[in-house]
Amino acid sequence: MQLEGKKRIWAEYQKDIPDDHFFYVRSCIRQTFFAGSEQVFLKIMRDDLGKDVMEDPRHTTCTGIGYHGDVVPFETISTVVARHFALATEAGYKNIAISCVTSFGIYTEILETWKHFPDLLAKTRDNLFKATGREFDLPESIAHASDIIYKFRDELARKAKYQLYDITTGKPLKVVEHIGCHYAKMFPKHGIGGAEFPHVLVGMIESWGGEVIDYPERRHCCGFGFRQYLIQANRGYSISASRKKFESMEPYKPDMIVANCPGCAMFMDRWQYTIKEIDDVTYGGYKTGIPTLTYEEMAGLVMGYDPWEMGLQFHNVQALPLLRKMGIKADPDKRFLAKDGSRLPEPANLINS
Amino acid sequence: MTVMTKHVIIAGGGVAGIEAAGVLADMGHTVSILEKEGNPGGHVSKWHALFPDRRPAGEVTGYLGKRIENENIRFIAGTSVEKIERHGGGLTVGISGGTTLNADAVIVATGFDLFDARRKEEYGYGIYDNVITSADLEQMFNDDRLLTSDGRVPDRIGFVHCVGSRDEKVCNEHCSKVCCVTAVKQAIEVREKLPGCEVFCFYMDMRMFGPFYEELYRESQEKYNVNYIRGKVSEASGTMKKRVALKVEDTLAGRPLKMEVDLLVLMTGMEMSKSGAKLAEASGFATGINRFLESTDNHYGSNMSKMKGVFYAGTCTAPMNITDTISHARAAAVEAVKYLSSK
Amino acid sequence: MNRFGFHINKSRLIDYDTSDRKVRQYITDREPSFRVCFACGGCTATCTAGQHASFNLRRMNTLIRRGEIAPLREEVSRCMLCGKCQLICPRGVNTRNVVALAAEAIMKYDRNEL
Amino acid sequence: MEDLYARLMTDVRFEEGLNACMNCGVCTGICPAAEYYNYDPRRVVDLVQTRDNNIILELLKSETIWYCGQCMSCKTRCPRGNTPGLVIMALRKVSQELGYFTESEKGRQQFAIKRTVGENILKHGYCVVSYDVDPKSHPEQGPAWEHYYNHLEDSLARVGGELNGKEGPTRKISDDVLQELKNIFEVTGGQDLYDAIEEASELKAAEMNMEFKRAGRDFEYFRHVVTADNGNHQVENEDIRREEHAARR
Repeated sequence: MQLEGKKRIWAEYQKDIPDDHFFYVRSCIRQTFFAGSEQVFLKIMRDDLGKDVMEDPRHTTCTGIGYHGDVVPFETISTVVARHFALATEAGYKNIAISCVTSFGIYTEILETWKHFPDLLAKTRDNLFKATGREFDLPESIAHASDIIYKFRDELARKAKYQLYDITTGKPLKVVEHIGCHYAKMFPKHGIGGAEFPHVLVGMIESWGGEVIDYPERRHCCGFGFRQYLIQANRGYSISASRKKFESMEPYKPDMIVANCPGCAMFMDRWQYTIKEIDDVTYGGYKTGIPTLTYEEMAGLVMGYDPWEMGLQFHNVQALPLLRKMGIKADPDKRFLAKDGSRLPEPANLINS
Repeated sequence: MTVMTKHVIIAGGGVAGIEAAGVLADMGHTVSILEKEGNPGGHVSKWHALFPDRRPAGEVTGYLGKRIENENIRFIAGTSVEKIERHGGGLTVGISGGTTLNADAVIVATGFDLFDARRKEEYGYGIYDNVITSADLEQMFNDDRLLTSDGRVPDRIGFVHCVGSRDEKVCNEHCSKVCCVTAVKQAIEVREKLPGCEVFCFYMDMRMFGPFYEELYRESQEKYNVNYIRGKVSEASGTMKKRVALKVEDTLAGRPLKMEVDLLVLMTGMEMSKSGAKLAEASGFATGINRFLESTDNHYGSNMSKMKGVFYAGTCTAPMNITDTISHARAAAVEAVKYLSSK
Repeated sequence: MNRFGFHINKSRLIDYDTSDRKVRQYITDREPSFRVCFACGGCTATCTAGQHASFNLRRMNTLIRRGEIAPLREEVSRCMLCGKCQLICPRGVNTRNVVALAAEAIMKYDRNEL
Repeated sequence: MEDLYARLMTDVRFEEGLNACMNCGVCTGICPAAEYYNYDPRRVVDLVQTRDNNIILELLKSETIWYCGQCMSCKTRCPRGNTPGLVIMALRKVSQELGYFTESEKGRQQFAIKRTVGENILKHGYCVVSYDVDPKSHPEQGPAWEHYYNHLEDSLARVGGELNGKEGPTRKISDDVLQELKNIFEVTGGQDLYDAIEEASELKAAEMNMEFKRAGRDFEYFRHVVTADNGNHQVENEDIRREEHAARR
């Protein structure tokens, strides 16, 4: 592989990400399954980088899963997103930071559509006013939250406590990066690095000392497929797509998978468990599963946040061996605690526990 | 009849430029060929063999070499035409370096550029070692070294048609015409050199437009067992063993197909040359939506520009094979002579 | 059904790296004209069996070339060997013989004789 | 018959998603659905571009249009600038508006998506909420989720959240806000689509002699649409299968 070729592409697809003052919108899937990730993103932004991130508790889902599950019309989701723009406008914010990749794709699709069909923008303004009495300015920028961490990756690297580095072997960790399909496949110019060789996670991994694996199924979808997961009878589609990826990445012996899309991170963790149950197959160099992290969790580890306060224990593939490699001391007994600090029973059948 | 000697400048010293110069010189005119590269011949000088008869490309470059050995032709290498302007009865030609020359007529023969395959990012040219272009393969034939980047004799080679052609994603909606038959020719050459190597062409339509092209296509199947899969390759990835993994739909089977190859050859198409585009912009020449020069009429004015005394020859107007380029250049020369004698 | 209520799906991909091209080889060795088919579909358009059943010779030829033989077993039995396709084939493929050979090859394949 | 093509053309996604297809197959080559279902997005676009209303009607009633997972990988590479995924979205919308979705097993599943994700949006302000992902109906979520779910408050507190809190992850969305969402759904046709799905599903349940309730998820028709799998979705040649099926009867 020739790195120069990739660098040329990366240089072509850069976008302006604002320096400060973000209006943050949460993700259905991320706040449900990786609530700790959203929290650590805010901590890194506010405490480590000193940025102003506004969160208005009145914001909601963008309805994206409903939209791509085909029960929510385009006119409806446009208006829900317009309501978020209205909240940002009211609070004086012009930069939207989006937790979810599906939402990011939708925001982009809506803004692009309004660009080409101004009458639909007018209609949406009308609808929003009728429904809520709210009005809005178009945002000056929208960024996926991973774009923002990417922008500050070198600053974070300078402040980092740990590296993506195996202290037991002295070699960089081998990381599989997985980009959510809706990050750049629909609008390549809105993704850092474009659709074919996205740089958003590669940049973080390399800045923080890791080595990226480029494997044949790198660009394949995790298999969420909206209705293909939401409905039990369809889940064979979803798990099969993830399995295809695991089989393709396995020979490269990755130390971990990292994703910028909450759905992908969730599925690539969950399906490893289900495949083990159905087919008795585990992936990973030593048949121990491949820990699958959100990019916030990866950033949090590097910045020295407590893995259990980020929720790493709530993954089916436990990250203990990974933490040992990185030299992070984390007490496995403190993973599952109640509010009062007492130990809760450890779930059975976790991988790598 | 006495011929009044006139000075004609030709922008470009490839097939079209040289042939037009040859015709004009034969008729007694003084011709200056301005070629931006160091040598005459254009793209064909880098090619190994030509379709459909697979004669050595050297025979055509040899012919072109002889054609410019004419006392009426001055070949000026390393110089490009930047701008053409009409002043009264004549033309002034701005050339690289800032000098201007006068001419009675100008033939634009700035040719084409091969599509930069790196722009089709999904095929990984310039990233994955064993993804090459059709031009790279000709070079391998010239060097008589048909090996992968890591020195293996390939067991399987794939050819991807329409790379940079018929593709709005790279702003080229046109067909480049010659790539289909080039792929057939190259596939046969591979099979001759490496009888153990399987060859696959991934195509959307087989556009065998010239004499003996369809016959060559049939021969490639019948005699050389070349395989054809109807489907545009969706994606190429590097594998651990430095092979190239392909995803494509076999549209005739109606199912997705996956295959690894040792070498992937991208059939890069023709684009308006960058130098030609610059010249067109500076001189106010019209270009079509395909960005090639737009002549005054598609059917009976394909050599004619809107600027009096300026004529077009060859692939600066559209993708063409060598046969058609030579005919088109001769026609441009005839139009120029007609113009000069009427002055 | 397992406790999850779904199965891991089988792939419908034609995986050319693992597919078995013995049937193709058998036919090509005995009927070299098989190679020159360019998938115009003339055979399928004129096919008598194709009027009444979903028999598609053009597609069957493609599948044989790719080494996809599973669908072949059903397909070959549908042809009535009337030979109309051969009259129409612009490349002169002996289509009738191709079908006969395909039936023969699949039989041998199933008996491990290929 | 209504001009279905004209109706599709009123959807901006259809207008954007369909230019002239040249059947190159670049979409199918990377389509995750094409690998696991008898599905070929190229063919869907080719059928739609015939503008033949009978063909479009067949599609609206078919299983085919429900196989796509909307990853939108098809948009990146189409050399003619089509997006089969957007064409599918437009077809699905019309199929639901006109009630044809209940004609196919995969289409009938829309009812369950409406009753889960659809209702979560208006009830909780999010498509997915932690307390609704019951490990019993989601065994594939595995032991980590089961633990999280069973100790929701403890687990959330551990990562800095509060269940039904005032702010942060999985906060309670206030009634005012939910009212705004409901208004938006009323004004923009979202509620109409929900109603169309309900109405056609109730009719279908009656036709299939299945128990149906106007709320909740604990009844036969809901369970049926979530779990039913006739096993034909991967079959190589649907036509052959249909024919055989008829012959056996």
